[in-house]
Amino acid sequence: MLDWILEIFDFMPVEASSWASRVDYINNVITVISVFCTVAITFVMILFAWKYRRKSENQKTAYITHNATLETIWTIIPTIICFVLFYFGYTVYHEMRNPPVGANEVFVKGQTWYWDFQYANGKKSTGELVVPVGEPVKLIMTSADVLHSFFIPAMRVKEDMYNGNYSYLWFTPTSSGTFDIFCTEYCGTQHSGMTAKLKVVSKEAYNDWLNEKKDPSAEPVLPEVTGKAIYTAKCAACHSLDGSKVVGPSFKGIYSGAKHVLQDGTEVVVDDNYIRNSIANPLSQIVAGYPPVMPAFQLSEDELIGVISYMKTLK
Amino acid sequence: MSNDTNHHTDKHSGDVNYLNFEKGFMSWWMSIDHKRIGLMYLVSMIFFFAIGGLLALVVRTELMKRGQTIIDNDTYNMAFTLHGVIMIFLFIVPGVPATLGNFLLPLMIGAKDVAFPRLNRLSYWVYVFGSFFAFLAIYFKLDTGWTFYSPYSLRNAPAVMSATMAAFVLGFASILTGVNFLVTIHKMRAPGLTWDRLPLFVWATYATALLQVIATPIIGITLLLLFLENAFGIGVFRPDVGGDPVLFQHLFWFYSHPVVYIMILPAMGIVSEIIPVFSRKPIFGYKAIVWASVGIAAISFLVWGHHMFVSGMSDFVRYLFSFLTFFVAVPTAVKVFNWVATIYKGSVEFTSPMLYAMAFVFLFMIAGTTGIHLATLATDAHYHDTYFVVAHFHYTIQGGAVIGLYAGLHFWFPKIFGRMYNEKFAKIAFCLLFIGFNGTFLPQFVLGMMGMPRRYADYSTFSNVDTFEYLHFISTCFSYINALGYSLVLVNLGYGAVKGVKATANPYNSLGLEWQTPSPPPHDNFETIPVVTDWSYGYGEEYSDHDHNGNKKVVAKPA
Amino acid sequence: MSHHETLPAGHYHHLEPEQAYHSAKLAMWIFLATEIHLFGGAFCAFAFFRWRYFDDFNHYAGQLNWQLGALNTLVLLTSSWAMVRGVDAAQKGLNKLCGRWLIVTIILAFVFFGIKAIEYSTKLSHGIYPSTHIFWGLYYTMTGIHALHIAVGIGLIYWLYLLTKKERFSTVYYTPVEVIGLYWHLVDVIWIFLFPLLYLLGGVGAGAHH
Amino acid sequence: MEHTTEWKRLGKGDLPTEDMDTGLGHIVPIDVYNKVFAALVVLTLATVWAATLEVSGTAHIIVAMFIALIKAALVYGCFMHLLFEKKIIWIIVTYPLFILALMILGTTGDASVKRESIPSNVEIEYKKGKGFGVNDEFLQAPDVKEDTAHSTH
Repeated sequence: MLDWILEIFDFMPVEASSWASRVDYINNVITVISVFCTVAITFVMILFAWKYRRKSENQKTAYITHNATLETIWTIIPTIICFVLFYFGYTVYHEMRNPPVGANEVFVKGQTWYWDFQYANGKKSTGELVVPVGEPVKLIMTSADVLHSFFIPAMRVKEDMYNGNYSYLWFTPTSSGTFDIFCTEYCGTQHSGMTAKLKVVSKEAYNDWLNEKKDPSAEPVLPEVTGKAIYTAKCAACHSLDGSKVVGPSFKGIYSGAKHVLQDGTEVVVDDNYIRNSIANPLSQIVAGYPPVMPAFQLSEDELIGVISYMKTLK
Repeated sequence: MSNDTNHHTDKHSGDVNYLNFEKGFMSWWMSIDHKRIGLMYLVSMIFFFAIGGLLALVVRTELMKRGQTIIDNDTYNMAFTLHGVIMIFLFIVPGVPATLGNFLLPLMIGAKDVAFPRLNRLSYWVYVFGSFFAFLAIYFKLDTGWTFYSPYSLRNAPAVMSATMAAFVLGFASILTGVNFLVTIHKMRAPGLTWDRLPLFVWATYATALLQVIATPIIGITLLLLFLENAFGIGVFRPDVGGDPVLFQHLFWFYSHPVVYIMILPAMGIVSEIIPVFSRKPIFGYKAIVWASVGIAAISFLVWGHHMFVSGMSDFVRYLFSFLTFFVAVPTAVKVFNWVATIYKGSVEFTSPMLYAMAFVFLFMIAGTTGIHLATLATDAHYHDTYFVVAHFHYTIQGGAVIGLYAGLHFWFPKIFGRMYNEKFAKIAFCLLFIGFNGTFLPQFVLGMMGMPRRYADYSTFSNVDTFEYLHFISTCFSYINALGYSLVLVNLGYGAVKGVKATANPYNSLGLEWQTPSPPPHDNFETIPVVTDWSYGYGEEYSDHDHNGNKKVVAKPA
Repeated sequence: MSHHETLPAGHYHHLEPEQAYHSAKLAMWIFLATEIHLFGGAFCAFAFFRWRYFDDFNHYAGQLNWQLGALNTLVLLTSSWAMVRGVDAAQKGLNKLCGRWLIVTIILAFVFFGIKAIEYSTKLSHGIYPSTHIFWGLYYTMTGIHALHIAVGIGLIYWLYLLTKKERFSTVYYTPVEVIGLYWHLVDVIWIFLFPLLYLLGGVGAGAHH
Repeated sequence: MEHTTEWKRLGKGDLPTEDMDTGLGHIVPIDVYNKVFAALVVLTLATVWAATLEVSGTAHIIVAMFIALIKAALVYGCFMHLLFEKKIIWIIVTYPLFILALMILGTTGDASVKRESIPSNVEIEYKKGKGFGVNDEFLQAPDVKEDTAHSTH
């Protein structure tokens, strides 16, 4: 019967890491104890209140002021429960904080409102973390500016990161699929847009993906495709495509030759080096009426060409 | 409680009392009467409670639907930040101690006024002065969250500087009140009112004053360092010049955990006063509750780390803080058992204060037990900074401290205003409030379990966005009912204060010392200082054959 | 100690004179504890960075002029001693003598300000600002807050001086003098800890580690 | 409205109250003040002299703090009449020390036992914050090239 109830009230996300089931087990143990105590004590309170409700004006009440044995019992029992629950939590968490030696390392950099990943062989990816199923992976994380926190609900892991310090977390994905990654430490306007996807794939798919960049023989990818990928990963959080203002100006019809007034009053027509310049150091060319919050991006030459050609396709 | 003081006829309630012995704004603003200062605190705090509540409704309405519903991200960030700052620094931290504490402490210990009446007036002026800075922070668009975590709080210098100045000045007002109460309780108790006869609300105010005096200066220096960091860039919290944001979190939470006990202890004191009166039974385990109150005040300084389990603290310290945090649950559990044991074999009267007190016990149990999910390290890795935490602390602050404040306002209402509110209307408003509150925050527990992070303006990019939207919608609808419940209660009390039927000096014939003066009490509280000969929870002593110290009664009880 | 002296009107009207005295002292001691916590937070931040950047702090501490610091310590000790003599005079009801000692205390406090001003101006002229390094940030913060407390102290002692002019103190009533004396001694004790921590950090002269 | 001092503090007997507030402050002879003042001056010179010794950095701190504690005890005990005060004042003076110890233990102690996660041998261009110390104790795998970046400056 208990499992049936736990089944209904199981709101935890899918158990996708090695310890997720144990974490959920601990959570269920605590929840059962809590709900039992709350319901029992409330029931007893309401029972007493109703059973001894005031029937006559000077109803005889028992003059009980204290009961030493009862009081010691209900002090010791919660303390024992506390010990037990702490021990449960400690054992699993101890494992969470000690990554195995051979775990493959991925570097994570949180920057205002997007995630950057870099693998051991130097492959970079933005907004998408690909890991092989069944193998432990250790994320070594830092932030380029403010506090961020790397949270994967399905893996039950979370760790803050701040500039000038490396924090780490590790997990072993047990089931493949795509999972959400959130930033849970408040970091400004697009804090709710700072999400990424965790793709858990089979070992082979992971290796192909990892070495994708290495073989030059693959047919050249159209610049607009890489541009679009960069747009969705880095720019979508602040620049929309449908003309609406998110944080920065919208990219709708950006190459239509329309005049834009900058903050310092100069008028400018969008062209290649305007885009190149406002990616490299954006604060020099902020369009009037928009907050100067755009961070600088270091894009390689082919990525820049990709972004520019993608923008040209936007009508 | 010696019975001779009960012969007070009601001749006093009609004529001169602290409300009408002087008229005009200046007589209130310049008053050094602890009762008037308590009332002024109450009015200004209800005003800030309303502003905070409106901001909460804005936040909830934004989250009703996915994507941008009514406001954009920046305004949403401002709304939840100011909701936090106003509710915590301006409403609930001065909360019960400044209003009911100011009003009742001298009455309960048989004094004419607090030890330093002018210091009491100064602390109210400092409180008002501090609130100006809070409005300044609103003007400068503060959007850093009420915790001002650096390095993000170094980006909007004018807003954070005015907000830290507001919190610093309000903290100073809190210290002045704390010092005033400590000296009053130590030095001005009525003759015969020894420490083991002190009412439990006074014990709770004592423990709160201890916390206010010990913890508040630490947030003072932390915010001062943050202020100087923003003003002169001293580099203490800026990581790129070698500073350490985790140091800010340590210093901030070193104050901010004791402050949650400053919020909840007075409410517990109020409940410990109300339950014996309406079950006509002495409080069960008086000494246990006293030790629990002072014990929580002591333990609260050891556990601040559980707010920072994922913030980059070292692993050993995380285990240590998790271990210590579990011991915070024990005193609270003891108190809850004592309250329920008090009702046993009593003669319970379901007046609105009693309903609020019993609701407090139920809601605080949910708050306490969900705290255990957050104290256990394994589950906190999942729950930290999600809506589970939001629901937990709203149950603790709203379900605990605010319901406790409302219980106190209802119970001592005849004493404060000399009139009675409409009892039936109060019960309706209570039910509305209870349903609205639970409806708002139970779905948020579920949201937290599903991993919805805190302070998110928009959840449209999540994988299971439909369930999130469904839960947020329920929570928002109930939050309207919750807001309606709160305002109805205030309307009822406001109307009762002006037009309510006249109340007798002791409508619930409680044995507390504050009920022995006419209500509303005269300017000087007591004509002659009463002599206290017994504790103030002797309900039903006439039926039993031994007194509360357990020794047989010598004098034969009158038939 | 008979109570022949009449209490000035509106003064702790509902407390007995002795009880008012002890209440005021209890309140001031509690307030001093909050002051210790205020400076304690700053010392805690200082200890944290002292531990983390041990060598840098030694290096920067060397640039501080420890002779002026030592002189300042002696000045504050003397003003604390003068304050105690003032309190003693007030306890004996000698208002004129107490006034003179209070003036000595105020003068020494201004001397302290003078020395502090010299130090600050030389540092700033050498281009050492609060933002150059955390050590300097903490140095300016802690000595700044301390100087603020001294300024408040000067104001309070001057108010006391005015009261002695009106012969307000007697063997029965000298509470304000003793209470503000307590505050002044605390400000001195804070400097007693500030001086070695900031100035003599990495040792001076031969014992220095730069 | 003239306040008559109704307030009577009754004696002990059946009405036990807390400490009896009788008598005003304690008067300390003036030469005690002068002796303590002289001692303080001497101790200040002693602190400065101690700073010129050729000892390690931490030894400097311990000696300086020890002398400062003695001076503080002198000022508290004699100048502030703490020696003649009741128990409650002693409690008020001593509990901040525990709070300070807790704070320093919590902040510096936490940082001292923290194990930094260390970047492996891959060349990474993440900017290293100034003063960010990397210790390699955390690393178990022997073959990884140590990325030395001790406390810079």
